[in-house]
Amino acid sequence: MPNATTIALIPLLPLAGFLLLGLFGQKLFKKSAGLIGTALLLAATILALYTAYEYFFVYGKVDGVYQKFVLLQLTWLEFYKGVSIDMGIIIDPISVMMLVVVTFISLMVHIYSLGYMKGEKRFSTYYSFLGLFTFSMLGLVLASNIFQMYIFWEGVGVSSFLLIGFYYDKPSAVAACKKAFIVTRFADLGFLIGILVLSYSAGTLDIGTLIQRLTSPESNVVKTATAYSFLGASALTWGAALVFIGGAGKSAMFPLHIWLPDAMEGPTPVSALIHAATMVVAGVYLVARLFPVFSITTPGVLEIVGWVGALSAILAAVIACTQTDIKRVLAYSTMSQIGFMMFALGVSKYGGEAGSGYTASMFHLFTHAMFKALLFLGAGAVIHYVHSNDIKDMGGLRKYLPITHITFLIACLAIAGIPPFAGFFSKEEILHAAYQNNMAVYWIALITSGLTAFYMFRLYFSIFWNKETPTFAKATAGKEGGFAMMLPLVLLGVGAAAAGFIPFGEFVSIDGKPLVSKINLVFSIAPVALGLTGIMAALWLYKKQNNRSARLAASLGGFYKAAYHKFYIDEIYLFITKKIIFNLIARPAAWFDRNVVDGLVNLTGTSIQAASEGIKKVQSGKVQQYAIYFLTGVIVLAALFIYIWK
Amino acid sequence: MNLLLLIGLPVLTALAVLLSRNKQQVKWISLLGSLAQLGLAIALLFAFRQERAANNTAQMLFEQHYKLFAALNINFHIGVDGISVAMVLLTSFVVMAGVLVSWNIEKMTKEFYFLLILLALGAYGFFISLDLFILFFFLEISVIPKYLLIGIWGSGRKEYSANKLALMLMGGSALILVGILGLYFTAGHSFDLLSLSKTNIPGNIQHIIFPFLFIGFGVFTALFPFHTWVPDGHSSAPTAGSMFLAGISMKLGGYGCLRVATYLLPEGAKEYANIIIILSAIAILYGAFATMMQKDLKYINAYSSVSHVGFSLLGIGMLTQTAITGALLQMVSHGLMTALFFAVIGMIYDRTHTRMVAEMGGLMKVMPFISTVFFIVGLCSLGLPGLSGFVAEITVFMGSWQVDDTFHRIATIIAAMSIVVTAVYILRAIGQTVMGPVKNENFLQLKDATWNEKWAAIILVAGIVAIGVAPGWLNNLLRPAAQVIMDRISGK
Amino acid sequence: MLAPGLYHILFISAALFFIGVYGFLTRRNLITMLMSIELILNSVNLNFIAFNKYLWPQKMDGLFFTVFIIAIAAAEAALAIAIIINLYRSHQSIDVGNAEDLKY
Amino acid sequence: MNGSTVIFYLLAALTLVNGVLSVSTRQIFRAAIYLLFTLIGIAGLYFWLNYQFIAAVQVVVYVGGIVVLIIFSIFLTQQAGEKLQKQKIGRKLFAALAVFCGFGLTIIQVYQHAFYEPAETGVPVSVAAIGQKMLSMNDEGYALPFEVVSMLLLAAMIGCIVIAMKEKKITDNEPGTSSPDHTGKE
Repeated sequence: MPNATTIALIPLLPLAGFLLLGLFGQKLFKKSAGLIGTALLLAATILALYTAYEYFFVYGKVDGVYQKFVLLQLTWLEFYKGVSIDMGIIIDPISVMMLVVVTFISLMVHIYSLGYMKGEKRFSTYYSFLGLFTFSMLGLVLASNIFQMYIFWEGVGVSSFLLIGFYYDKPSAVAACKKAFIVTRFADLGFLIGILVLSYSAGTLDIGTLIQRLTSPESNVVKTATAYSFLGASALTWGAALVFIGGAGKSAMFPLHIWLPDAMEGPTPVSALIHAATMVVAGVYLVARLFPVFSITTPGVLEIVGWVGALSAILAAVIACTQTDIKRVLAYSTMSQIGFMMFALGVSKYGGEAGSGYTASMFHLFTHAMFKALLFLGAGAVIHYVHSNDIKDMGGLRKYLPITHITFLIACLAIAGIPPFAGFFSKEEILHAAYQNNMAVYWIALITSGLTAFYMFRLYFSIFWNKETPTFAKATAGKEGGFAMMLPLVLLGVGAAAAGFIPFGEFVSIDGKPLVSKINLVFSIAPVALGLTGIMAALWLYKKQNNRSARLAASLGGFYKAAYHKFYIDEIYLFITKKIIFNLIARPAAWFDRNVVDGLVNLTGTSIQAASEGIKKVQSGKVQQYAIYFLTGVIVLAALFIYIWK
Repeated sequence: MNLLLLIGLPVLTALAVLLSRNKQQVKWISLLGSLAQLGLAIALLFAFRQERAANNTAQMLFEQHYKLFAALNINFHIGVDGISVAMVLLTSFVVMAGVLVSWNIEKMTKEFYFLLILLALGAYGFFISLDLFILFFFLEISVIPKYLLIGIWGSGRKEYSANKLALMLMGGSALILVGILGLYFTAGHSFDLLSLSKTNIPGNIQHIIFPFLFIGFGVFTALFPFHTWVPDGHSSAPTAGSMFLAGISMKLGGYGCLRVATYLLPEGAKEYANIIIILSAIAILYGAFATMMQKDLKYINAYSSVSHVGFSLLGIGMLTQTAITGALLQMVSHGLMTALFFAVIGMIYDRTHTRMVAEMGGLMKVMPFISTVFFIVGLCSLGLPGLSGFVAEITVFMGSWQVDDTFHRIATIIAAMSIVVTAVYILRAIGQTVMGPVKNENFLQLKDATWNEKWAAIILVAGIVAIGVAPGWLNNLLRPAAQVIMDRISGK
Repeated sequence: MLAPGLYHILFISAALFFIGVYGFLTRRNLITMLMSIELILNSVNLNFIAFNKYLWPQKMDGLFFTVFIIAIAAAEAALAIAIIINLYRSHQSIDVGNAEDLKY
Repeated sequence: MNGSTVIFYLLAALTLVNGVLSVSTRQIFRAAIYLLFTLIGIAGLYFWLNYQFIAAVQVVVYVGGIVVLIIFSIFLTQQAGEKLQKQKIGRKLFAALAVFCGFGLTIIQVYQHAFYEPAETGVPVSVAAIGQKMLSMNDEGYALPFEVVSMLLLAAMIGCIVIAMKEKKITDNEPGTSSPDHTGKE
């Protein structure tokens, strides 16, 4: 049996770091904050690895099936009988896998930041935020209760907000962090309502119980919930779809992806941790966590998941080919890769061989975390050296940054799906799953993987080759960055190169039974060839400084322009928010309140005042007027009493 | 635990304030007094829990009963249940913080503190009264000081605001009085809450009385079309005045809506529940949208209060135990949060002499402590888990979703949509004031919070976090009391 | 009908009363208003006497009322004139339009 | 139509015509004189009704006292030969209308009402009887009202003196010599 205390310590250690550094960091640990944070996380990582070892090799497997353990269900908030938020820990293959990924990448980023963020004024604040993020992410991963997941979901959202806005005096960073928070918040609204729908139907918030109750089609729960329909879809379909909206927002799926490229305003290690490796895959994790519900009860929603994933993948890949900001290219590439994971889930089915998409998705999540974190950290090293994000300011850096160069190349090969690097294996499995279930998605995926190779190597060549004499002043350029920055690069480089050899299907599958991955050599020819073609194209266009790329862009004309402007999706959002929400809803609401509602109140006041003004005139002080009123009154009353009210 | 202490202590403090000689004495006496009240409130919480743990299942604990005017059956009857304890606790927190942030009031210090403590006295008395007559009496006690606090120590259009606030609240009181008298004459000449709750009042009479009571208390708690005193009142009030107004006074209304209107008149509540839901759903979303366009920090918080208080009323309108618990949680949470918000706005205003969002910027650089608190309260306002706002809103949503029909579902979804709009306006406010570059060179010389401001903020943040991180204790306090109300509604 | 009786006297007194009222309403000078009041009082006296004469000839109540009213009227007139003169002293006018301080 | 009737109608005409003139003339002195004639007419009516005592009182108090008082006050307050200011025509019309309505209403009521006819006719009251009754203290007596009225007259006299007295303080209060009341403030 797993040890609850050990596992609970994994998220609590970063939390301790957050509290310690957040409350006292600026005064007590101004210099040592980084080391404290890193040490705590190192401990957490060791515990996570230990847990993984224990789970996968000691107690996890019973009768050849990996079990699901739920520990430590502390009632946090009870709503009504049977429905309460219980803080618990769920231990199953994917949560353990995520534990390892999150702690490991976070540790790498902690170490890397020791060098990257050195001399920063709010150094300890930075580490406390990192601690908060890691805590929330681990909490999310371990959540056994759907509302617990939502709580930590919001927690990662806010730590992402804080870290994007870390350079708070930069207006673009402020705008980016607001955008990120609001867009994901919008998606969270869907998640929240989805939780309400599903939990009401199932009568529980516990994920295990919820899945169990919602996946047996004969049960009364499912029958009543299906009978209740709204706008032509059953309650469960709505619930699952709304939950997926939450996941799509956090995972930057089209059309809720607009925050991710802007989020690159944050410090680069943060981008590596949050916006590449861990937080953005939370949506994938969410769908995976509730996968039985999606696949058994609402297959229609799962299909939507697949298509959204595929669409996001290719859209992001096309946009990534045109961007010149190194971090934005990586951001779109992240979105594209998450699209892969999503549609892998989308094409998967529950159980056995048909569930290979699920395994592939998780596998890709794992490898992607390695090579994408590596890419970002490498980019960070480049930016650290050049002090610019734009690839036009770079070129020929392979001589100045040898270690970065090699590791970046490994990561590029991995993401491009060139064997034997990590990306090859996971991507191959995804393509295989798509091929078996949905040919249209397969073709999209195939094209996307070609594009991926192209834009990644465009980036690679533009940074490390191209211009031999870079434009930046060589005098200011120092060394490659310290040991702190290079160590994570090397470690992640090893991971990116070798992670593919892990027999992932052995450990992670939808029903816990081992799944043997069948990499088919014949099948691999097409994607690998496409990848190589992409690399060749990038080599031809970008290895040397030339105007081929400009000519190509010109020949593509409108399409290039549209892709360069990210298909104007930002502009559409801006139109909706500024023109419709602000000018058509908020402004009239404010006006209505000040003028109509408040006007009515003031009108009551002024009308009473006017009435009293009128009555005041009657009280004129003129005796004769009084006498006339009096006389008239007497006569009228007398006449009334005599003739009418006899 | 003798509940008379809760009323006696503020009276003593007020007297001591009146007798003190100089400003220093006034301040320290008020501080000690409010500290003692805080201690008393916490002691009450523990005493209450102890009694409950000892299986004392009486509806009201620590009851005391004195005849006040036997001819009309008016009694001085006090007692507490979980709701009262929570509200008393909230009041003591806000009072403590309010006394601390007013440390630098120079104009008529003695009178200012006297009025603050009088207001607190009214609130304490209101929350523990079990007789409608003294309940009304304490309610009125808490209205008058507000008028003076705004009229004398306010800023901007203070006379207008003070008049508007006092007149609207008095109008509400008048409706409440009519409702109470209606109850008194239809239910056997009694003002006693407990005995009224056991009488069966005919349905058609409940339908008549309920709107009087609900709208009357609704004016206090900013029920949708009667909320316009909120923005004006808050924007003109001094910092502590705003804190008390939003943190305590609006809760008087919410408490009254639940304890008097809904509890005593369940048939009326059922009859008008849908209207309450519509009004509060409108208030939630519309208040949030109206907030988006505000440029003054106090207006932002005032409108967001309208929106947030809508959750309380929505919870009451839903008439499920969970939703009512949520409504109560929201009252406590909003009380702490909004008091803190106003405190922070006051601190910023004291330094920058502006409340216009557009004129600030980069305050994080100049006053990190205040800015951090501003951040926390903003995040609480937008319902971030770990802070109190989330707990309350989620409980309201969960309770609302229990009512299984399309109307209630849509109302809940409309209310839930506000979490996005709230995020938009809170982040706009935070982004423009705390973050961004420093716009005004003069701001660079400003100092961070002083000791009293720090403590005021810490007390309130502690409250928010205590509810947000471990909501169980408050939930367990409120749920049984909400159950009692639900039992009457469902006719058990 | 032509033989004078109660009705005739009542007619006179009513006419006198309303003449007085008309004067009181339309005059702007305080003294003339006072005169109108005297007319009103006299009409009342006439009424008392007439009722006494025609309805209760043995009694003297009406007569006494008249006596007292005359006494009070005298006192009233004296007071009113004192007030008027005082007003004239302070306002240099006895126009009723100028004497609207009652308003305050 | 006997002499008594003729005299009645003559007295009535005298009273009413002078009354109307008294409220309508714009010469204040003439108004007083018309009032005088009205009062005399009323005194005549009292005579006609056989109430000599009241007639005498009427003449003494009204004609001899009040009208003279009024004429004095006119002399005190009015510039000679000055006509009275005109009233607004609207006010006049409205007053006339109201008065006319009231008069009509009263007269109609009076004529619709049948007063009961007393059986016996009374005897003329002697002054001695009046005097005895006025000072008698039994149930039918008027001693108490008599005392009250005398008190009233006394009070009125004192009131007149107080009101008409010149206020000395105002004239004394010259600038520069501030009274002790005002030293405390400001």
